Amino acid sequence: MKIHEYQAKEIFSRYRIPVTNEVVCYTVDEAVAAAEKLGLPVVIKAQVLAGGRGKAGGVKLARTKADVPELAGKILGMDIKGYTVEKVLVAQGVKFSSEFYVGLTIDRNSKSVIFMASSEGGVEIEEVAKDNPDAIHKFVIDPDLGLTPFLARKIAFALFTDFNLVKQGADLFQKLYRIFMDTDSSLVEINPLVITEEGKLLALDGKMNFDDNALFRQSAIEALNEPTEDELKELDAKEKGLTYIRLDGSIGCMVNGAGLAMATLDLIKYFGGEPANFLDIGGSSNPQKVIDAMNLILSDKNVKVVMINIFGGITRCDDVARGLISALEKIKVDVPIVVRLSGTNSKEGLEILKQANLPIVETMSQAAQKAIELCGKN
Amino acid sequence: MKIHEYQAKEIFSRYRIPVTNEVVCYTVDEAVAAAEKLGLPVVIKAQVLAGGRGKAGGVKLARTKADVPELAGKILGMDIKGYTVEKVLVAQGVKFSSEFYVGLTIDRNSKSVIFMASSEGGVEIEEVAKDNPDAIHKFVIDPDLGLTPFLARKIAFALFTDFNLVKQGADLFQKLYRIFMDTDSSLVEINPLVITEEGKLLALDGKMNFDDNALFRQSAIEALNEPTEDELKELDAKEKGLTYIRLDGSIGCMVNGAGLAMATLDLIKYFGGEPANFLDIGGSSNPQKVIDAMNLILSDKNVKVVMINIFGGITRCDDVARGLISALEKIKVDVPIVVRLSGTNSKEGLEILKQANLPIVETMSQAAQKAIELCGKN
Amino acid sequence: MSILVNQNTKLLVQGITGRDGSFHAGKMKAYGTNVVAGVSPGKGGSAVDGIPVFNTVEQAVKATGANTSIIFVPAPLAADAILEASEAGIELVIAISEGVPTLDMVKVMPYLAKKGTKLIGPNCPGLISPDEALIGILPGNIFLKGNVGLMSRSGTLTYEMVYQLTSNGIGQSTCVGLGGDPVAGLYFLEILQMFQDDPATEAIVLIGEIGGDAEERAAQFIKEHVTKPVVAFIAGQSAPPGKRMGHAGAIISSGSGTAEEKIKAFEQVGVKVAKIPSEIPDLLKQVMKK
Amino acid sequence: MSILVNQNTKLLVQGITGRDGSFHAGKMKAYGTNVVAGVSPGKGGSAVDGIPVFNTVEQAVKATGANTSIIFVPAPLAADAILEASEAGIELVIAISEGVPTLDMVKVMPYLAKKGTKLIGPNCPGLISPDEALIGILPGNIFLKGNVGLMSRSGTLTYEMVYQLTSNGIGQSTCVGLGGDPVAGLYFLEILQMFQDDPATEAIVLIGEIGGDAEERAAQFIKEHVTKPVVAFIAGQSAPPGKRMGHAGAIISSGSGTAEEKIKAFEQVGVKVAKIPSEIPDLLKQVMKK
Repeated sequence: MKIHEYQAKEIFSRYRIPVTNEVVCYTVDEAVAAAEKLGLPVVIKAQVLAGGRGKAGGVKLARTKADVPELAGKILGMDIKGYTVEKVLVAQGVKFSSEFYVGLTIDRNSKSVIFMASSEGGVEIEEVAKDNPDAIHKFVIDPDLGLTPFLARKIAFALFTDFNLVKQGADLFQKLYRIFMDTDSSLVEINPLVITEEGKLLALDGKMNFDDNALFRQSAIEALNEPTEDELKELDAKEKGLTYIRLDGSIGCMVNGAGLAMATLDLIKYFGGEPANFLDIGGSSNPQKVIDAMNLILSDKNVKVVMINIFGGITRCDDVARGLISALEKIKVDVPIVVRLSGTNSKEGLEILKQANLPIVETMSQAAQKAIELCGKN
Repeated sequence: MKIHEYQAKEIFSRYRIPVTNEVVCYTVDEAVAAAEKLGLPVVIKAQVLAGGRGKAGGVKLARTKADVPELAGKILGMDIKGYTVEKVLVAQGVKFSSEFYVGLTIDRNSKSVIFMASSEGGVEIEEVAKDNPDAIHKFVIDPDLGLTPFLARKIAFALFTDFNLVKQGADLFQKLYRIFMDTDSSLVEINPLVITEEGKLLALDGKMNFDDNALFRQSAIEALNEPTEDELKELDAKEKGLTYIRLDGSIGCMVNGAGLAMATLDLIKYFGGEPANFLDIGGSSNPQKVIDAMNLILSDKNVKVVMINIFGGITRCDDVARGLISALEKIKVDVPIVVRLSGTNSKEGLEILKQANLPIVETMSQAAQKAIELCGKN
Repeated sequence: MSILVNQNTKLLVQGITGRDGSFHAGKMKAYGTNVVAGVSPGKGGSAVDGIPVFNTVEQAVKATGANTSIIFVPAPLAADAILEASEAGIELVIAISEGVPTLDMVKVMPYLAKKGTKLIGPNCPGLISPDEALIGILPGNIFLKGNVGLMSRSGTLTYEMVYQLTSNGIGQSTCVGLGGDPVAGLYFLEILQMFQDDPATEAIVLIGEIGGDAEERAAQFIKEHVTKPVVAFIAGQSAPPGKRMGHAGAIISSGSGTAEEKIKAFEQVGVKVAKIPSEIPDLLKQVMKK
Repeated sequence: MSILVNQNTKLLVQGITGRDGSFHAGKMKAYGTNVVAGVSPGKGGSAVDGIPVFNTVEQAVKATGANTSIIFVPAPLAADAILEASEAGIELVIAISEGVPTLDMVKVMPYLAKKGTKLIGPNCPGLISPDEALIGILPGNIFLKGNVGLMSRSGTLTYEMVYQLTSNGIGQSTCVGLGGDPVAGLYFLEILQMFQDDPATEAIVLIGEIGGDAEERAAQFIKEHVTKPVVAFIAGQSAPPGKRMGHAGAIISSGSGTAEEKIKAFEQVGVKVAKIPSEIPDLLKQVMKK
């Protein structure tokens, strides 16, 4: 789960990490009032749950009074990577010298939280990682110790020479770690972290992602969630035991198991088709699940054909076949369906499907090719 | 640092550990009002920072309305091991079935916090430890894990068979551990922990001691401190860099180092004397410290002789001797003094003392014997 | 021979009275796995499918000598169950539970290292040494005893692969489902080493996925430590960046951990990579002929 | 020979710019200890008594190869300083700082065990191998090189004892002040084993104190593992129950950890216990004649 910059910075503030004076605004009038209150110049920043908003023109500096309504008006309503900008953050313009990057995330290899710090802040950190990996200092945090004062100091010494900044940094980094742990984050970033004219560290921007698996114990964080329409669909699917992700193609997919579902999408692409979705229905033959899944697939008007790919493991193929038929009897499907059934009791399952006049194929590859063929005809 | 039962139970309550309904009372009138509010019977318990108040008659059950003022009157003002009872706890009488002991403390050997649990609650746990050590279950808590749910359950299964009690117990034990850690405790005990008629666990009594070294970060705990007159003297001494403990004898002692001070007291006892105090003046030759120390010793009117035992290590004996003389010039000491000085530059030191007409001896044993002799004369 | 689990495995089922725990305890027992005990706090003294149930892992280990444990408890309690197994001296823990908070696993790992406990999962289908022991939720009937070792980050894709192997007469020594969570137990490197050391394993199949750099590291490890032939498949070649495809592990972000990079890493160290799953049996036959 | 510290010791002083740190750094250097570096965050690049100062222990170790560290930082920061030394690969840490919260030490211990770092203290005077290295606040001039190993829970009492030994011509291999806190590093058992294994040590002096059961455990250990002669002294024989005598360790509660019990435990395993400190040299001479 992601939250907006302004929400991340509200959390930072609660932990006494210094952030810019700022106001979140939903209208141009609010932006004008905020600029009045904060004093010029102000930075107006689109609040959308997508990266690269700067490049998309979603961040602008308003120097004059006239700039504010003009720029706020431009940004509000703007589309950034499919997200409509519904609010902007109006932040006091700050004079600063250097820009740093600091971030915390999970490191799969050390199986620990890792602290990343770089003197090359203000740009996309992935670019730095690619072009100049040595410019990013990485510090593995021992889970039993947490971010100790000495390690926080060591990180700070890697960024700053002035001991006053080292002390501020060490303190700030420990707070950032506490935020990460307290909120079950998967990513916490400040980019850029700047040194103001007064020699103080300040978080100019903030980013936080959270571990979805831990939201059950993070109700305050969960309350910040603003799912998009697509995400609402995904969440709704999840409640029904389905994992659904909408894609851009026209071949609807229904598969049991995430890995197999991914491999199915790969196969469709491999043979030249375009999948309309990722959909994992998990491991049961419950007809209701199939109905829900089919409704979900068909809610996407781009879908021209549905490919069902089931591997029968613990759940036997004959049970799956019966579940499929019982489901398809209950809903109207006006696009062609290709079914591939394999695994435990697949012969019996295929026989059942054949009797119900469902188009069946033997292998995944055949299924993908057949689906693409049918898609072309539609 | 110790706190009263009612203070410990207030902390328990804050962590939602169930305790008896109770009111702390400073007068008989307050006790009567409390009993009225709580309903009879009530238990009236002396609140003093000493153990064994039950045996001393400081805990009584009031069954009738008339009992309350009578018993409260008896207990208030009572002397228990040198402590005057200034307040009582009036607690609702509770019907219960079994009594358990649970406690947390530091285990020197495992260098961890240890959880102790016993089905033989309600009596002094030290007695159980002596007579039936197997009746006390001990669980070492891994510092990296804390008291995990599974370990809390394991402890609870060791005490209870009813799973409902196991769940309550596991929850309560985890809270007790959090209290221990959050407050830098050195001891947390519930004795007895009882099962009420309704099948609920309830803390009937509570005890908490704290790590003095951690009080600097436990201001809320430190605020609960009610030092006795003797302890105030000790605290005052500590601020001057002295460790002072009043004892019952008549030979005042001034020693540098805790171990040497203990050995000095031992030696006095060994030769048949009675030390008036333990006093460690630490490792400096600062005359002011000697003055403070001497004033502290002489504030005890039982003192008939002062024995000074200094081992010169890093601080040289000649410096110590000069410090002593300079101090003794500034205060009037009307009891005899015996000085023993040994270690680095002891010859020079002794020479200085000799010139100042101070009675000196060569060894600790001689010093102790001389002090005892002078004491008998006084 | 095989790795990790075999006929000496004495299995404990944590969460045996739950829906999944009881169902799969029965399935595993029916397959022939030596299921010696179950744990379900408060249900001690009862039995599931003839398997005795205990209140704590410690009691179960003391009474039955269990050396391996499978975890079916709900995700919020899974980390604690893993710790309980480790503390009681269980040598190998397989955590099936899905949705375990990542930071719970981060906190668990150092303790397991300290106690020398091996972990597979969480969010994994388990593992099987065909005809010896099945520990997990895998469909036992699709496996065939043989000499190919298989490891995978995915569940049903593993079954699909195994089914194709078995259908082609290629048997397996041990098949391990590693799970797809960001912080997991044994992974490619450790399992590769075990297969390398296992006399019964002649070739290795590695089924990877987009996200992270486990495959790149596996490729490097193979180059340095593995002399047995390895073939691989990477799922998620077509996944759009930034989308999470079921497995928490399968996130592509900004050009790292893509299928393309992983395939390249393997090919550079001489590991053949199947373009589509159905190529695996043929690739295996090629490398095993040599 | 000697134990723990010798001429290969390369000492780092954490908190070297503080009052105690700078004073004792100079004293140690003057004694002949190889003091290679100091650490004081923010003072990196400066020097104390010709000893270079670094901002972090990691930098100091990298630059000087320090293998031993002495901690003079204030008590609230001492645990963190110990961890910093351990993380940077220091093998032996001597924590002089007094008043370290007990739970800080509880949290430090597992990390030291994991990293294999030895700790002495906190709240200890340090240790000395006469003529080789002095690490601590002990007065170097009272020690004499020889073949008696001494360990003690106390500070000045140790000096008193050593002074009596030296005055009687009895030299020391190594003298270790263990500190009196409830949770401390190396203690009687580990040091006993080291003295037992040290060819230069022929007899051992153990100076105990009331409180805890370290002396009882030492007695048991001597019975089972120590063949060299041991003599002992227990301070606090006259201490009233429940009183804390300077050392946090020295609390008697309810009849456990009394001097009487400790003395009995030693005498039962054949360790002679001095009634008063001045008996120690004679007892030593007796046992060493045999």
